[in-house]
Amino acid sequence: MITEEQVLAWLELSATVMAENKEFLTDLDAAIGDADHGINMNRGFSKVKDKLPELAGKDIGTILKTTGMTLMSSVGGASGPLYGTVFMKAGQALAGKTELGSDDLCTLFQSGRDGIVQRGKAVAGDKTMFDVWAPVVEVADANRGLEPLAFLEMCVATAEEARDATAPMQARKGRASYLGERSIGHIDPGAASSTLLLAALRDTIKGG
Amino acid sequence: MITEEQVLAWLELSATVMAENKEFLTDLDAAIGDADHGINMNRGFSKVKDKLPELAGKDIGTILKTTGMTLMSSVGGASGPLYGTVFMKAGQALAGKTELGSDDLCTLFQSGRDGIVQRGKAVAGDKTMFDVWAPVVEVADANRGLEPLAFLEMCVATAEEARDATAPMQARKGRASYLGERSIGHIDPGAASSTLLLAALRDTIKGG
Amino acid sequence: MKKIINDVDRVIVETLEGMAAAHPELKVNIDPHYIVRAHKGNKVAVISGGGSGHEPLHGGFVGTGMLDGACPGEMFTSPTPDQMYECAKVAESGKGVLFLVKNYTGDVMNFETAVELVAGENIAVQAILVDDDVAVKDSLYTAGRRGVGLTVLMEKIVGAAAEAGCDLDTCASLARKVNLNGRSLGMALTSCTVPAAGKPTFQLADDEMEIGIGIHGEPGIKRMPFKRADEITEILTTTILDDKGYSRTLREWDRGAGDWVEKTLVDKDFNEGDEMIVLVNSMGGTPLSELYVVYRKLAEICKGRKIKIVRSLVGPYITSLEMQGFSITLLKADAEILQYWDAPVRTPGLQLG
Amino acid sequence: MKKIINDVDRVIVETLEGMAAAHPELKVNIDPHYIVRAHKGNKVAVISGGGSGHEPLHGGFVGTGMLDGACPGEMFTSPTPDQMYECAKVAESGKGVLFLVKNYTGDVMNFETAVELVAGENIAVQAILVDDDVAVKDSLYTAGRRGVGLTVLMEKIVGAAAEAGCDLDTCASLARKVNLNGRSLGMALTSCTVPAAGKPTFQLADDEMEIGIGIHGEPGIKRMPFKRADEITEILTTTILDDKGYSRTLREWDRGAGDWVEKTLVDKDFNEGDEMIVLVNSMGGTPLSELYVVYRKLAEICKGRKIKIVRSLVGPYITSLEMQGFSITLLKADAEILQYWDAPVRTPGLQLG
Ligand SMILES: Nc1ncnc2c1ncn2[C@@H]1O[C@H](COP(=O)(O)OP(=O)(O)O)[C@@H](O)[C@H]1O
Ligand SMILES: Nc1ncnc2c1ncn2[C@@H]1O[C@H](COP(=O)(O)OP(=O)(O)O)[C@@H](O)[C@H]1O
Ligand SMILES: [Mg+2]
Ligand SMILES: [Mg+2]
Ligand SMILES: [Mg+2]
Ligand SMILES: [Mg+2]
Repeated sequence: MITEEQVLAWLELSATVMAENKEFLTDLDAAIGDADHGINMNRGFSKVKDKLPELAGKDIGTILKTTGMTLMSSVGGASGPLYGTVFMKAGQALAGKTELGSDDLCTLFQSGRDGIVQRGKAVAGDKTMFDVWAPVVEVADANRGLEPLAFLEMCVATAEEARDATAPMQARKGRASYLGERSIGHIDPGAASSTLLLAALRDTIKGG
Repeated sequence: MITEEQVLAWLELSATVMAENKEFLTDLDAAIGDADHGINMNRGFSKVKDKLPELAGKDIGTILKTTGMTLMSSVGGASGPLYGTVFMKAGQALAGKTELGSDDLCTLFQSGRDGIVQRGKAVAGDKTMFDVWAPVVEVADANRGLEPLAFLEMCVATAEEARDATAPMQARKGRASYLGERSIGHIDPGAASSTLLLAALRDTIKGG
Repeated sequence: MKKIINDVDRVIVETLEGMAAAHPELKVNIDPHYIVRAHKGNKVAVISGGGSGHEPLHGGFVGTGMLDGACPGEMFTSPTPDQMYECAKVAESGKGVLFLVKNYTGDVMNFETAVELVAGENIAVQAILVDDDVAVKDSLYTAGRRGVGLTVLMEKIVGAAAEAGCDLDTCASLARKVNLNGRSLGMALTSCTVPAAGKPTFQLADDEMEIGIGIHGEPGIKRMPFKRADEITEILTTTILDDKGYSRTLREWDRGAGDWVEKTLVDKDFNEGDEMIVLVNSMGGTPLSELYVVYRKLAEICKGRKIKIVRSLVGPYITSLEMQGFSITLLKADAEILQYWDAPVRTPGLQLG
Repeated sequence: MKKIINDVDRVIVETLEGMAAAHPELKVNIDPHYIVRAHKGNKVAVISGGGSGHEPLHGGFVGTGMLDGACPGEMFTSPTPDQMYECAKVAESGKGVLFLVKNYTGDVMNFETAVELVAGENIAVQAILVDDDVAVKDSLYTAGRRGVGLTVLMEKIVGAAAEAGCDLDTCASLARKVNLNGRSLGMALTSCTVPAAGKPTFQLADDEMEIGIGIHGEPGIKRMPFKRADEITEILTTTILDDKGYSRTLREWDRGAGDWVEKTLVDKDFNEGDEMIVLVNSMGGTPLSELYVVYRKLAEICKGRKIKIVRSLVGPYITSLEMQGFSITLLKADAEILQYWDAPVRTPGLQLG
């Protein structure tokens, strides 16, 4: 089971990962967007990190909801409302929880994906973060029986594949859609940041 | 003796020379000024060239005065009023002449130099076109006895030396003066264009 | 990267602090970022916002006859709903709030959340989108046309209407009309550099230009060999004039139902005899002299097409930092639009009348 | 070189043609180049001019409350006496002509010739120099201080006085007073490119800046490692504030004698308690946001020195094509200067009040 401390550790690690990948994500966004995705994610998660001390001891639902609200009011751009909604919806769905099993992670991913659809109206193949969340939800659903770490290893592997699979797509949503065919050949920045978040969760559990 | 046709030929050759040296003079001006001297001289002398047909048959004084007025109203910057005055004063001094001997050339140079002083108040060593005109006037004065071509060869040699001697000077007049010590080490653009004008006169006489 | 800044993370705060110092007629709030008039009017509050880096848009357009509030986001990044909410609460005076929103995924999503928050306080609120960039051809396979130069004209005209005492619905209708009657297209000679990114967003060779750029330093729709001003102006102007029947489905807020409704709206065509308000806009690094070279050709083309330019604006109004390039906006004007265009405006970034 | 132009030799003509098309309130003459108001006033004609490339200066400042005429020269090159003469003849209405001249060898020599020509027609005429650039230390071993940012403020203030009906001598005295009470200093991050030259006038490395530049793309007085905005602003502001007792001998026209007289004039010191009008000016390519970062620090320094900024202007007003950089101008204001500063002005490049 994943504890409330591990959730906090995940968010802390996410902040580190976003800082480390600020340039990587920004470069992806420079190719087909406006060169700010890494900057946005880093700004948001460093605000989340600032909030973590006061979240210690709170239930996981509250932690995720607060994270969502923090992202909503600090990231801006397209990814702010999207990730904000992901975490707020997940927080609502996991309200009161103090530990998470693989089933709960399924719930987390599902409500996150649904939040993305509700806000962004993305469908498969639009070349957005949805193209990572959708297959992850499917694989997660099919592997509810696994232990959290093994379960997460599967999810991350799926996410990485899905992230890379956004490269050949032509964007139909967000800023990259303006580029038409010129968006082909580049990984979607939001798909990349979503994969980083999942990998950070996996690494948190792996680490202890 | 230098004929009225040769004076016209000189002005025509000067236009060619200024066109050919547009970049050279502009580069000199870029180093210690505002990168326009070649452009200015070329603009002015191409206007003078346009005027030449209607000057055929006029006396040399009129030709030089018209040249001065044309330069005055087309060159602009510092060199416009300076060269404008040079030619207008020379035209006044040589009013009615239809051919020029070495004595007349002395008069031309002297009135040109005096025009520069009147307008620009330059003194020796200020690093301006005056630093070419002043020694040329002296050498010309001392060699009144020579044939025009030999006389001009001496004048041009003096001008070339005087032009190069502006390089080590620190500018005290015009735009280059703002640079203070940084003006040292560069030839003065106006000194260079003045030398080109003299050389064009020599080449005209040499050519026929 | 050389920029006149102190710290890439403080550029926006320090810009706001500078604006506050220079303009006592504005009230600049730092946390969260928003700008309102120091003396609020008893009128519909017209509020806009968007990423920073487009100055004078939007903050420079707060003042009599134009905006009541502006919400600057991070550089080229939509502001967040909390800013918009706070700004609206401070600026509104019981006559309702009108958000003017440039059509970008991020801006739309954040402003929609703000509308919901403001409506939750029982304040009458509406959000009208501006999507005028004809570089984007369809709205089916893209996020739809971007909001670019027309935003300036919309803020001026709708701001004047609100100043004149028009109610929320009238202001919203006018904004919608301006949007359906205006089109823009832009081009770039160079990219700009986002401070936090530290290097140019894209690279253009010495003989290349980019047509159909947005305003966020993003690449455009077509890279071309660099051409003479007249040819570039001809490409932009004829593309704008010939653009027909763009249709899109946008969401507007239904105050009665307290929910979003979809509206399908179609642009009005430009025709012979039309009267136009024109904006020739610098992307930041293009000098005024070059804008006039463009205007010259634009006026010639319009004349040839029997289109009458009745008002014009030439200068840097909606920029992309130091990007070199320009955009052209044409807005078909009727009596109502002209009346509000001619009304006086006093803001740091635009004074007319 | 990428510029939005057609032909390096036609940039200025086409800019003028564009201005003519965009501004029916101006009368633009092409041969020779000058710009006057379409409807001339019955007042002292205030005329300025200088090299092109500084837009909106000077042509953009022709209009009610500012200039009556402007003479644009070639790029960064003084205009010629015939232009000034023609412009004066068209603009004057029997109340005399005041030329406002930036102190550069070329401008001074050409305007002096113009004064002589205009005086020859029995028109009352005067020329007042503006030489405010504290980068130039002495007038003995140089051509004297250059006319830079203060020119904008002088044209505004003297233009307002002329509009209010002041006579030629009063306008000239006011111009002289503005000049002795104002100082400027500028800096550049990049050079600009003169179209006909085709390449940047100077080169600055990625970690270098130039302090004390003029407005013609010429190098400055000092090359330095590139610094933060606050440090640059501090260097410029304190150099301006601490500058004392600059003295120079200038020529003015003696109408009685019909000849030039020399006047030795000394700048007024800046002191605690002074009230200032401030201009933070972009050299063309520096975005407005960065100017506000500068303004923020400038306001802080002035506050610390007990100097009160009473009015300010922030934006691109006297530029060097697309050069990146900025300049700061401080003008000590008294009641007369403030009165005319606050008077309304309506020109393409400046509208206030
Ligand atoms: N309509 C949408 N639905 C889902 N995801 C989207 C949508 N639009 C954009 N995105 C995601 O947002 C990412 C861009 O985020 P970011 O660069 O931070 O914002 P912006 O595009 O406003 O600059 C894209 O890479 C994409 O994954
Ligand atoms: N006061 C002066 N007296 C004599 N010559 C001068 C003076 N000032 C400038 N010059 C000459 O003018 C030249 C510069 O001319 P030009 O570049 O065409 O004009 P500007 O300096 O106005 O750009 C200098 O190289 C110098 O020879
Ligand atoms: Mg982005
Ligand atoms: Mg020069
Ligand atoms: Mg963005
Ligand atoms: Mg010059």
